[in-house]
Amino acid sequence: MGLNLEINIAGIKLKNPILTASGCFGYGDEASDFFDVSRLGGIITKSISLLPRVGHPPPKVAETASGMLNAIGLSNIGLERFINDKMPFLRKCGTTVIVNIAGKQPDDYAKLAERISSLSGVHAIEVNISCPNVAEGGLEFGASEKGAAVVIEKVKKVSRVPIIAKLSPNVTDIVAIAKAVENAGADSISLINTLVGMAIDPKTKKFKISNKFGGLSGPAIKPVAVAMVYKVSRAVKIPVIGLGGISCGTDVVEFLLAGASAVQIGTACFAEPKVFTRSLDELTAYMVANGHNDIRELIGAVKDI
Amino acid sequence: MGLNLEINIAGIKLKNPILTASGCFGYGDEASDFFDVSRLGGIITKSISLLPRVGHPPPKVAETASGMLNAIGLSNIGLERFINDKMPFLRKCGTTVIVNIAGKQPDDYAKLAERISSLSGVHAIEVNISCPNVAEGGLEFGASEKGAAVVIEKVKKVSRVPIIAKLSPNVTDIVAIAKAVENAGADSISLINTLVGMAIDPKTKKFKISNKFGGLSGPAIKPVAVAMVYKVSRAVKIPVIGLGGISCGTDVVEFLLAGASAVQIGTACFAEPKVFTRSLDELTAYMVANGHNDIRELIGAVKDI
Amino acid sequence: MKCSGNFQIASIERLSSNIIRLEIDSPPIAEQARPGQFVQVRIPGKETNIWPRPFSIHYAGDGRITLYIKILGKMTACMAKLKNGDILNITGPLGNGFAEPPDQVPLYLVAGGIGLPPLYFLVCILLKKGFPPELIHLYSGAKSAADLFARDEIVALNIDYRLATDDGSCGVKGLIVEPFAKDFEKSKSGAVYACGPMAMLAAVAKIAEKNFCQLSLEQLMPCGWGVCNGCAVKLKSDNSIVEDERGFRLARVCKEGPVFNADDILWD
Amino acid sequence: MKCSGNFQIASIERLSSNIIRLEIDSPPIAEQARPGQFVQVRIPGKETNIWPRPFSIHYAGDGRITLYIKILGKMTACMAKLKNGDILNITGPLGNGFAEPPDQVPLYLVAGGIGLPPLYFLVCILLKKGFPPELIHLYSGAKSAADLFARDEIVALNIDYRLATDDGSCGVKGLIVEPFAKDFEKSKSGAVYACGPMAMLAAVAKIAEKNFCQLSLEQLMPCGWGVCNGCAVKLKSDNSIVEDERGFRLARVCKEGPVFNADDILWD
Ligand SMILES: Cc1cc2nc3c(=O)[nH]c(=O)nc-3n(C[C@H](O)[C@H](O)[C@H](O)COP(=O)(O)OP(=O)(O)OC[C@H]3O[C@@H](n4cnc5c(N)ncnc54)[C@H](O)[C@@H]3O)c2cc1C
Ligand SMILES: Cc1cc2nc3c(=O)[nH]c(=O)nc-3n(C[C@H](O)[C@H](O)[C@H](O)COP(=O)(O)OP(=O)(O)OC[C@H]3O[C@@H](n4cnc5c(N)ncnc54)[C@H](O)[C@@H]3O)c2cc1C
Ligand SMILES: Cc1cc2nc3c(=O)[nH]c(=O)nc-3n(C[C@H](O)[C@H](O)[C@H](O)COP(=O)(O)O)c2cc1C
Ligand SMILES: Cc1cc2nc3c(=O)[nH]c(=O)nc-3n(C[C@H](O)[C@H](O)[C@H](O)COP(=O)(O)O)c2cc1C
Ligand code: FES
Ligand code: FES
Repeated sequence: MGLNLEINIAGIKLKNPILTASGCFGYGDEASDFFDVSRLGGIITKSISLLPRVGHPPPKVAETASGMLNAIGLSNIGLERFINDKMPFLRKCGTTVIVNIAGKQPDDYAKLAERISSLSGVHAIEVNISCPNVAEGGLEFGASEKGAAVVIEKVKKVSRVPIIAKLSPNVTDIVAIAKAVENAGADSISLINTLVGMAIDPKTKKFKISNKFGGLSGPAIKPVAVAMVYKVSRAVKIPVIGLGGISCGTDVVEFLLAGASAVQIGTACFAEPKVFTRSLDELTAYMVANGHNDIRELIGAVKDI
Repeated sequence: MGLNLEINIAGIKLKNPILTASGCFGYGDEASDFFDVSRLGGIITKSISLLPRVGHPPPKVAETASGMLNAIGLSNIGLERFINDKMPFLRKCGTTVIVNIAGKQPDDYAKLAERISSLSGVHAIEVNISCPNVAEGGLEFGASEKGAAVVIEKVKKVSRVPIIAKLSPNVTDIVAIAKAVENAGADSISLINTLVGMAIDPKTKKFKISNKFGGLSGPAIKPVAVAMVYKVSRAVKIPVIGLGGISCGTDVVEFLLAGASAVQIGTACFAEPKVFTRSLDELTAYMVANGHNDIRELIGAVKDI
Repeated sequence: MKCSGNFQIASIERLSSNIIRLEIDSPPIAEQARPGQFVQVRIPGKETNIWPRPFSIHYAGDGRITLYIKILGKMTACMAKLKNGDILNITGPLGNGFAEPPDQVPLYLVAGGIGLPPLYFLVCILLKKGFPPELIHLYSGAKSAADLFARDEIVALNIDYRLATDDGSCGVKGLIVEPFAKDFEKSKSGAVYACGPMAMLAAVAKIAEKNFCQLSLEQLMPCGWGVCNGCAVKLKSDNSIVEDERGFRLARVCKEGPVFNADDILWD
Repeated sequence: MKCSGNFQIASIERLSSNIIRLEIDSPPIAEQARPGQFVQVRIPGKETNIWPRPFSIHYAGDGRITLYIKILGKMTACMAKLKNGDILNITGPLGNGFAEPPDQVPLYLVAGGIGLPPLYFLVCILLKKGFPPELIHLYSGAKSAADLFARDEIVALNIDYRLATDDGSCGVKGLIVEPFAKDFEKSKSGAVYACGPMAMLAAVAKIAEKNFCQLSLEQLMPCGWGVCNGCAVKLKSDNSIVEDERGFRLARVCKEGPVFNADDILWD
């Protein structure tokens, strides 16, 4: 009897619940140097904007305790070059392809969604309304129920593929935002994006990143992410994709138990390109050791103390 | 020429900018076993409530990457026993004494403030409107401008000593809350309290703490704290006391550069009771090495890259 | 004055696949240490673990403390890799030790696994004070022979020494509570001390009933010096310092404990 | 196929107070390595540092790579404590190497401090391919004699080898750019390679002017394999892949670099 690791999220089939986090895996092509990307549950691309963006000037990153700050500034090659240069690889990568989009205003998102959802080989769109580093990137939308709903509604109207709303943790009431995007038609919710942070170097008295503020990611933020996944997955009916600080199979299990139907890994792959396949192997071993045949038995299965 | 480490915050004199964080230093008496507490810039007590509280059942804590979760649940000996059993020590501890208070409703805060501010030996009150773990503890107040303002106004009306409003980081717009408590009469603002977090043990499938949710503290949250101190200190006129993840003199400098006029150390003293005096020595060494005579030269002195 | 500082490892020995023995040169701690007290240990430079780890003092003398450590998780695995001369950051001695037995009654000491050290130290001190060895019964149990340790040291004390392992690889096969129960049933009196897993302690407390019985508890310990309240456990209400409507009070294992009278403990 | 895995330290040597030399058994990496490429290194179990650290390959052969490491901060301090047989996690080889010189012109290689390794490796490979040693001029500078290394290895190559230190403790007193400038002024032609601090590279680029000139840059490197964009630097606009209205483009030092043509770099 084989294990079932397959999971359906809002009509997209994932061969396993481990996806790559946007902005942490380029456009998917670099990883082929290290492992067979078709083993991934899915690839989520760097946020794509209508026009190419250089992003913020260096330094764009800083290391923090069990985490890092980034203010990449949504540096990306833009819609046209993405379609021409990157889609050919993604079309034959052998797994589910989710394209992450970011815009300056709701109409940008709609334009991106319309075009991208019509491409062959794109299975879903993740809408980044939560990037803390740039105006474009939509934290202004992600920070209010109304703003979030407007973007998702517009995108939903034109998209031919399911829509995943990626939420920001930098809010007072994540459940309210989650319900707002659910009502606006989102097929799934992913969270969390990075926490707003800052670091200053006492030696130079300067900010450690040129943009002053950056997004905090990595194991440091995992407890915040697990709490939000738990709250949101109990409050909405659409499936939740969890991320934030995952670096091994045990972390994947923690998010599934909290209520995530799938997960993404970001920062951890910087140090270890093969973290996805290692975590998948560890997840499988956990299921065998604990007598689970189906990944769905783990989702939301946390028990009171 | 001696160095000046002294700082005035809202009319309270601190002999140096390093204070103990509430809930991380008991009522001040335990530390005498390890060092001369009169070297501290000040002692901030565990949150005191009107009646004694046992708090949440164990387990109350969990270790996380470069941080920890706690749901102590404001366990404390209550107002009367605090006055009888703990004030005698604090009165002769040789440094500034700040009593942290927490209530279920605004009137509780007012009662506590009235009584405590009339005690000899109390120099200021820190108002905890930001504890994420219990209804009592006031996150409901700390999460909205209105709620925060109401509590601070009531407290301010009856208090004979300066009031420090301790803010929660679990909000969309920390600056709005900061301005609200400033307008309500707060003499100073301290931030940040803990981030809401959760941890699940895949081995047992249970929550790691009985309360499910806990407050995240320690080096993991330092970037979030620095960002908020920077934002708030530029938006209000009252002095800001910074905390969150400080564990050495360099961290103290980072918070001062970001805009804090003083700092608190919490989680780091668990592992190292003498972290306060070590950090003070390191701060002094930094000032000497960088040619600063006065601690005030560092406050808000961060430079653009 | 309690101590918190860096001290050097005088000797480190791997006794079995999962037990190490450490001697640490730490005169200011060794001088003050009493049986039942513990130290908080950190490895300087290992910052991922935010908390130090508590270990009971197995013996203190000649400016040294001895610890026995079971390799369980992250920190103990790192400790197993240390070498003579390496530095550890140590805070202690912490907590209250055992109270001395009320009289020269038979002593029953029950150790579950890594719970042996504080009991061994107690026996050493009592013998030094002239307590008759023939009144002392020490029960030491563990999963398997590889988890038993300090056997030569105990044999040298000339006390009644009994062993049990879950798998029968050493001593009686079964739980260590069983031989203790059998012996204690006979006299039904004496002083009982125990340290080990909660389930074992509950069983011991039940057997000891109304006799003098002190138990050393374990809890996660963020600080170990009384300031965080993280280690608090429920005790029966006694109108003492922190109490609420729920009919129990909390005591800090690190400060009011780790040793408690069995009577005070509220078993779940 | 690039490699990412655990490999054993074949030899580790402390050369001075702040330089160590490492040889690592890593056949799949050693076989592919080209001069100018680097590896990302992690110490398994050291989780506080979230990123690995990049080090240039000084030499590769017989299934081993050689690294020279300057002790600068947290990770390099930990590396200094490693022993023969310890395990490192290594990803590589990463980045593009140096391009070969356009012709058998005089070669000027300028190394600032710990920038020497990729240049040494380049010289070795060129010599192996028959490039005449008498055309090769290697300039190696550092703060002080204790920061200079691999001197015997270089002397054995029979090339023109010049040293400078800021404090004059070895070679000429002053910046290494100065002797290079003097020599280069004479011929005003040849191929230039440099690796070292940004200010030194800028000076070298200015001196080399319109000649073939390749520089190896340093940046913070979260990933090293092209996925995070954290290492990006500004290059002059060339209508290439990522460009915006601000008139420059970004290139990833880890992927498009670390070696760039001096002409492409946008100096601040
Ligand atoms: C007062 C006291 C005295 C002690 N004396 C000794 C001693 O003499 N020798 C010795 O080897 N150990 C002793 N311990 C236990 C020791 O502190 C733990 O084994 C150690 O902290 C494990 O650290 P780690 O990082 O290796 O494991 P971790 O990675 O922290 O934990 C591994 C697993 O063990 C569990 N765990 C760890 N510590 C505890 C605990 N205190 N209570 C319940 N579960 C826990 C964790 O939840 C986890 O599942 C004592 C504990 C206390 C409180
Ligand atoms: C392509 C490349 C090749 C390299 N090759 C070598 C080599 O062969 N040998 C060698 O010793 N070093 C080399 N380095 C530099 C080496 O990566 C750093 O010295 C190392 O990362 C320091 O790590 P640490 O944890 O000890 O110091 P940290 O604690 O990380 O840093 C200490 C101080 O140095 C600064 N710093 C660290 N790394 C960099 C950087 N990359 N750019 C600017 N400032 C920095 C930090 O901001 C901090 O102030 C190379 C770097 C790159 C990018
Ligand atoms: C360097 C970097 C770049 C990122 N870029 C994007 C992005 O373009 N779009 C997006 O939605 N999220 C982006 N993120 C956020 C991640 O997708 C993820 O939400 C966050 O890092 C938390 O997960 P982690 O802790 O596993 O990294 C980026 C994160 C990092 C570290
Ligand atoms: C165990 C524990 C108990 C705490 N109890 C209180 C409390 O009673 N009142 C309060 O205002 N803050 C309390 N806090 C929050 C701290 O004062 C501080 O805001 C937070 O821990 C961040 O600082 P740190 O990272 O230095 O610990 C507590 C924190 C911890 C870890
Ligand atoms: S461990 Fe902190 S009070 Fe006991
Ligand atoms: S270091 Fe990540 S792209 Fe270069």
